[in-house]
Amino acid sequence: MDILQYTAAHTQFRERLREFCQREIIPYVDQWEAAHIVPKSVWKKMGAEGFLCTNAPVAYGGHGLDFLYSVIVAEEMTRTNHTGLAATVHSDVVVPYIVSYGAEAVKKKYIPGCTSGDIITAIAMTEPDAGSDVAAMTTTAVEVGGEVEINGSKTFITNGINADLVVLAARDPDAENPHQAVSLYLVEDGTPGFERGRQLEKMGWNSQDTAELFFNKCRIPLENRLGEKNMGFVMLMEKLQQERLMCAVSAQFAIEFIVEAAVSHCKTTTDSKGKPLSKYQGLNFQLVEMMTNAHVGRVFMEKLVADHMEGLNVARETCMAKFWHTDLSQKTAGQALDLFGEAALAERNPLVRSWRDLRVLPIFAGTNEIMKIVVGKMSGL
Amino acid sequence: MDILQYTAAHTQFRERLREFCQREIIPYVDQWEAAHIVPKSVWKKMGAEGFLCTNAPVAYGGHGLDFLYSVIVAEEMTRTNHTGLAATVHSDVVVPYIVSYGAEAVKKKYIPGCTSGDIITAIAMTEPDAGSDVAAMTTTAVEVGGEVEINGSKTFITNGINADLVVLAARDPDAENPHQAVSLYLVEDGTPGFERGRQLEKMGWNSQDTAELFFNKCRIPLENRLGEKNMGFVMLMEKLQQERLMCAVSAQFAIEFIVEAAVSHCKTTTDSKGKPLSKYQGLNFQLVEMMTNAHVGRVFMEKLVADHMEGLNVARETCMAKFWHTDLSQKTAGQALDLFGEAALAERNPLVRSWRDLRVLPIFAGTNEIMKIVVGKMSGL
Amino acid sequence: MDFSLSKSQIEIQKAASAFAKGEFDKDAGLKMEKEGRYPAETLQKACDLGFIGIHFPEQYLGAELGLFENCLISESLCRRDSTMGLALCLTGPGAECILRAGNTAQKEKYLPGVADGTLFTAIAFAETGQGFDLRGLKTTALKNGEGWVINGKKPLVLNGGTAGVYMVLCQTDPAADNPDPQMSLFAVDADAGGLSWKDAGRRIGCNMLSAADIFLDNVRVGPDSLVGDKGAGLALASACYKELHVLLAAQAVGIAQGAYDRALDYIRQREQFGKKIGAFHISWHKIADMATRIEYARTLVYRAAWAFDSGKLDYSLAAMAKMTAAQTALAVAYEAVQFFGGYGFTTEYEVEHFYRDAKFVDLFLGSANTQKELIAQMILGKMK
Amino acid sequence: MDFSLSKSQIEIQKAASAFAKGEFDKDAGLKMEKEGRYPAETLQKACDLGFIGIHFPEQYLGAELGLFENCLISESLCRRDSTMGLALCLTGPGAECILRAGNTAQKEKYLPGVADGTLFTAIAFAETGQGFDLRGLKTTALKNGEGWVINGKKPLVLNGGTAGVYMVLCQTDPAADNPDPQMSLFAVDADAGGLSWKDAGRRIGCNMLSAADIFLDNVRVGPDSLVGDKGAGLALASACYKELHVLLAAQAVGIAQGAYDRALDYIRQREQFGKKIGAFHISWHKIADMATRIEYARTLVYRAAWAFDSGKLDYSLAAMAKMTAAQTALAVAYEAVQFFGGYGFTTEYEVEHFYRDAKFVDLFLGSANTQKELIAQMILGKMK
Repeated sequence: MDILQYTAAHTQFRERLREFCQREIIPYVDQWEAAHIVPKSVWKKMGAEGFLCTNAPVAYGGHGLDFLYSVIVAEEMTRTNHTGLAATVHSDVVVPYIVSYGAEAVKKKYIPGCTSGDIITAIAMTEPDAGSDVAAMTTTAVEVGGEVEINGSKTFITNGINADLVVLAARDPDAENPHQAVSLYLVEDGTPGFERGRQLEKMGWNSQDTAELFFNKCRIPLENRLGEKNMGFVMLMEKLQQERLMCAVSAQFAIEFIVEAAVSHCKTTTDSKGKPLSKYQGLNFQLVEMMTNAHVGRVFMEKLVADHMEGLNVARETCMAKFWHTDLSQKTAGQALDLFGEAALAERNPLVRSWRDLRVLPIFAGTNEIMKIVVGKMSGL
Repeated sequence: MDILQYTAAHTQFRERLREFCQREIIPYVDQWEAAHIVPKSVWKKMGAEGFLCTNAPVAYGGHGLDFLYSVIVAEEMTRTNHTGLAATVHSDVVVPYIVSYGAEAVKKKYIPGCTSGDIITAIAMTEPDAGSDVAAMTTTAVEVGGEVEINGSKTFITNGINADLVVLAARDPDAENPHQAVSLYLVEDGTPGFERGRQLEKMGWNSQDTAELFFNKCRIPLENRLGEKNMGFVMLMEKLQQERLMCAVSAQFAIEFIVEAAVSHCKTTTDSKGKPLSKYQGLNFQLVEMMTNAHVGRVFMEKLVADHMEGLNVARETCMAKFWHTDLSQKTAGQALDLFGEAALAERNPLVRSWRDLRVLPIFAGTNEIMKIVVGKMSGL
Repeated sequence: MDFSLSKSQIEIQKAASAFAKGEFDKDAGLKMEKEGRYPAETLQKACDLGFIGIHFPEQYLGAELGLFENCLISESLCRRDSTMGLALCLTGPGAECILRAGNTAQKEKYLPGVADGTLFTAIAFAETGQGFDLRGLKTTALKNGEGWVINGKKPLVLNGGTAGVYMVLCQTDPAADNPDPQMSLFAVDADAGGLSWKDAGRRIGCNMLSAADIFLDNVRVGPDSLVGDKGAGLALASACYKELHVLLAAQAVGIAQGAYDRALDYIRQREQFGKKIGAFHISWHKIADMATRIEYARTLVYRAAWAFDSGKLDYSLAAMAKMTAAQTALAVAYEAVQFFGGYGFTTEYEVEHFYRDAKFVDLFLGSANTQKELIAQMILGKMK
Repeated sequence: MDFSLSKSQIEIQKAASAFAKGEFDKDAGLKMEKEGRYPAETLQKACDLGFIGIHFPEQYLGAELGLFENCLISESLCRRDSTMGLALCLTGPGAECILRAGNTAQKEKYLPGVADGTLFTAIAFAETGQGFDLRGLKTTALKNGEGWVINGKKPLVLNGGTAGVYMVLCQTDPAADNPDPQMSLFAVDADAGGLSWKDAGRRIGCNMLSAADIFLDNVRVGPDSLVGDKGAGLALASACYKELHVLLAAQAVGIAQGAYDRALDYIRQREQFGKKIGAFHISWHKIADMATRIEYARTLVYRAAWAFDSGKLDYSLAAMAKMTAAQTALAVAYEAVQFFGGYGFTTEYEVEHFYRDAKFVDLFLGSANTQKELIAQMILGKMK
């Protein structure tokens, strides 16, 4: 049985995208990694060819395609082995907030640009001292008259430098219950009082412009609030399923990418007597185990994607997948480097970048420890 | 989405079977474990209530039910936490050889008894010195006139003592290619020259009458040959998918049984201050990891069962599942005992039996090392 | 540093190995394991040769040696036969309490019997549901004139039913508000009125020794039964665990080594698919892993034993040694069973009981979860 | 056995720790790591204090001490800063060849420079695609009058481009039918005509040192370049690996300890959900695991170093030490990064480079797969 129903249209889309990646992304990745950012122009190219916001409704300028297209984008982007052009974060994590909670005018104003790549988005939730603890958020938003004044700072913001539009979570300083105090706002680039901080230098994700953002008496129109006031926590919870699912999905594709590379290396590298590494049984079994884990992960992921597409509440299973898949990605990347041996010491080996980039997956979108806490609670432990 | 389509009839069947297990099996397990065998009468009871050979065609006396019923039997039998009444081996591993390869008369002769429980079956493949190596088989079958003379010995035969009918693999001593030398025969209990050897004492499977079988100038009618002469290897290969699938399926159900027991133990056992063990985060996370692995295993297994039911060739994936699931069962059983702590030292703790019984799963039906060799070959390594 | 054994240690090791080789009969051992019978004659010989209580002072029939030498003996015996080794080395787990904390009268009363094989002792500390520490024990010892009255039950006591004396940990001030309740340790003779036991049946391993649930019903003991000071029970129990953790760790190393020996022998002989199992490359990987684990476990255990004898063993290193060695024994014995294939699952070959005994040692006196608690307590406990 | 350090060892350990504490600047270190710059001044000070080449004879500016002391220094420096530690401890990996097998002239020529920090050395043994052993090397050294002509290439040589001398392993009898082809080891000066190099770029770790692909194009060397006997190359290379495996293992222990130190500090300070991270029970489990791994790895590494100095280290124990310590460093540094959360992924905090350096040490001179090959070869190799 096929759990996911890929049609000819999906396949065609994937082929077009793969060709796009070969042409417009892969040749430039080294350059972007060195620059620690991707040019905005490539976002526009990607938008122009129809690869952004595939899932956003046509009525607001999106492509109105099913979620499988998002999965395809995630897969093909993972295969470019870089993280700078974080299309999935943009199309499937940030823009859905606007689609679900934006006022009519706001949707009409922004989504077409998000789809064309003229507007790059980011979501600003994490704060320097709060980490995974949303209740400890200190950035405030005070609604006065028709405006909102925002003060505070955010960190670890993906697309932070390139972002033209930021979905921001901030606290109502007057609210008593910290879980009913958060609202979401849209802040445009160029709004007075909105400043970028340092670009963060990291172990991996080197082409990603992860940054700090500062808000100092930053005023935005009230219509830029997403949804009801102080309902931000509920909205975040609602959207986390898809965000975490995309983490698991990306980890799964990374695992497959790495296993393919390791298999190919071991089949083509021979010892002095012409015996390929893959015929050394100790290594052969490792490859088999890696392939098997990748296969198991694929089935688990596809089932979850199918359930998500059916609109089921699979929050618990998604948290499981988030830690299961991202943990497996660590193990797989490490095993692959071991199979390359000393050749994996040099960064010119592409799997070194995979290994470095993947290390953040068990940390972001809720650390894997948080995932386990959530699963435990949802399981009545 | 539901990968497996359980109907109301399936559910009803499961409830009836579970009630049967509560009534006729679970109260007697300790007794059978001590006796190292189950009484033949319980096989007959199980047959009488319709729980044997659910998948065998109605035309030959089976129940003609779909393979999901076999999965249900495997699940409910696993939950009895004993192995003596090896219904799955009988109904879904041995009898299918007769169904697929028996001559018309043979099928009519034996399958009704197999279904009623009057005939208990066993499959005799492994030999003392051959282990996993089928090509090293030494038991011979010489076809002379209308008869076949069998000489040799077999070991590790599940249902060996109780078996009324044995599917036997034996070599044609004149064949040159060891892979085109094996034929399959049906040998009835009581045939002169067919003797049981010792019942094997084992680390687990204590209610199972695993035994050695000896064949000394044992003569059977030629019509008791299954399929073509010297095509045994092909037949074995053909049926291995289901046998290995049933291993994985049983391991999966054992994992779920153990996880449930561990969760329940940790939720109900409190420390001196009334805090349940499940609230100790270090243990809580272990439970979450166990539940997650069980969930992943369930999805993987269900997909494989669905594919198998569709008649797809999933030999490679089945070998993956055989080692993946049975390895996971070891880990899970060990972790569960750790959570019980010293209370898991005593055999009166039912999970000790699970732990002991499960240890054979990575060994039988092809060791997990053999599985990896097969997967590697099928993957072109 | 010096990682070599002293001459006398080498001699002890050799003697223990030679004893095991000469006295342990494989078939008899398999049978006794299966039937849960105690190798009484072998114990007698081991005592005659001084292997039991080697760490006791000479006046109590010991050789005044250390935990290190006791570990070497344990390792050698368990290597030859895991169940027999455990049976010989665990006759006196309660004796450590007397040895380290008992008064002269108690030592005179109990230690010689342990050393000459006529007395089994047992520790009865833990109870069901006390979580990770022993603070919540329900067994009480209440002052009664000069003596005490003990009430409670202790589940699954090793040597229960065969021990001549039980080291029973009791609350001696159950009403106190003290967050560290007052506990005391008592040596309760098996024939004390009100002490009864119920056989606990077979265990996952270590089946030559008995185990029983112990019931204490208004057991009256005299003041001479108190081991150490009143209120010192928790500290004494912890100290006893610490020494036993190292000893169990040494037994685990022996079990690992014994399983490894058998696996190595087997794969050098047995052929599959036309070549020796040991010639398959996956065997190389497995053997390398097994050998490595044994080396690091043994080295760590020796260090813990040395630290004990040098008076500087902390709870954390003892727990690390126990956890590391037990997990090594389990992993190595698991692979040994796997190498043997179907035979590994039968009781005809020894590896299956090495595997079960490894799990016994892993769980006995605290699984890895408990050991981690002890280790982290030393590192992070002060934080709270 | 005696697991305590001698007085002079404790002094060396203290001195190395004090040096690292005093001289390593965290921010400068992070910057140098990022930019791949070498800490030349710090090396000079380390040399002045005698930390480099401490195992050399006194006439070559060493202290005539052992691998053990060299390991203590490596561990201490890497604990303080993994990249800085590697940079200081790996300036002379080729020097061990000279020290153990070179003649007096070679020792005089090369060792003092290594000890005073003016000379970097490199080993250029491995080539692409030789599998697990070095028998299939393609680089040749052919007799040419009194001397030799060398041709070949060696990829990814540590210190390539900065080393003053390369220890090059060559086939010296490529036509021979001998299944163990004849290999010899040469000390090739960096300025030898025909030797060129191409920078190999950043590595996964150890980024203060250089690395380059080395090309040998008709390089002519004199008879004095041969290290050890003709045909002894493979044995010398293996011996050199053996010593370096232990040294790398000590570096890995330092990396593990350093990552652990930082994690422990952090979880004692940092709060999440209203309590210190260290108060979460899962932190207890993780810390217990990390501490245990460090203890068994360190103890094993010390044993290997002691065995080397006692003249009884075999390949297998060296490989076990390397594999165990590297895997410990990786596992510990991984969890350290995880404790730090998002910060752990940034280069502002040190744990990320401890993690990468751990993987460097894990892969350098052979990943676990190679170590298992060496171990199994000792155990099962004779079987074939």
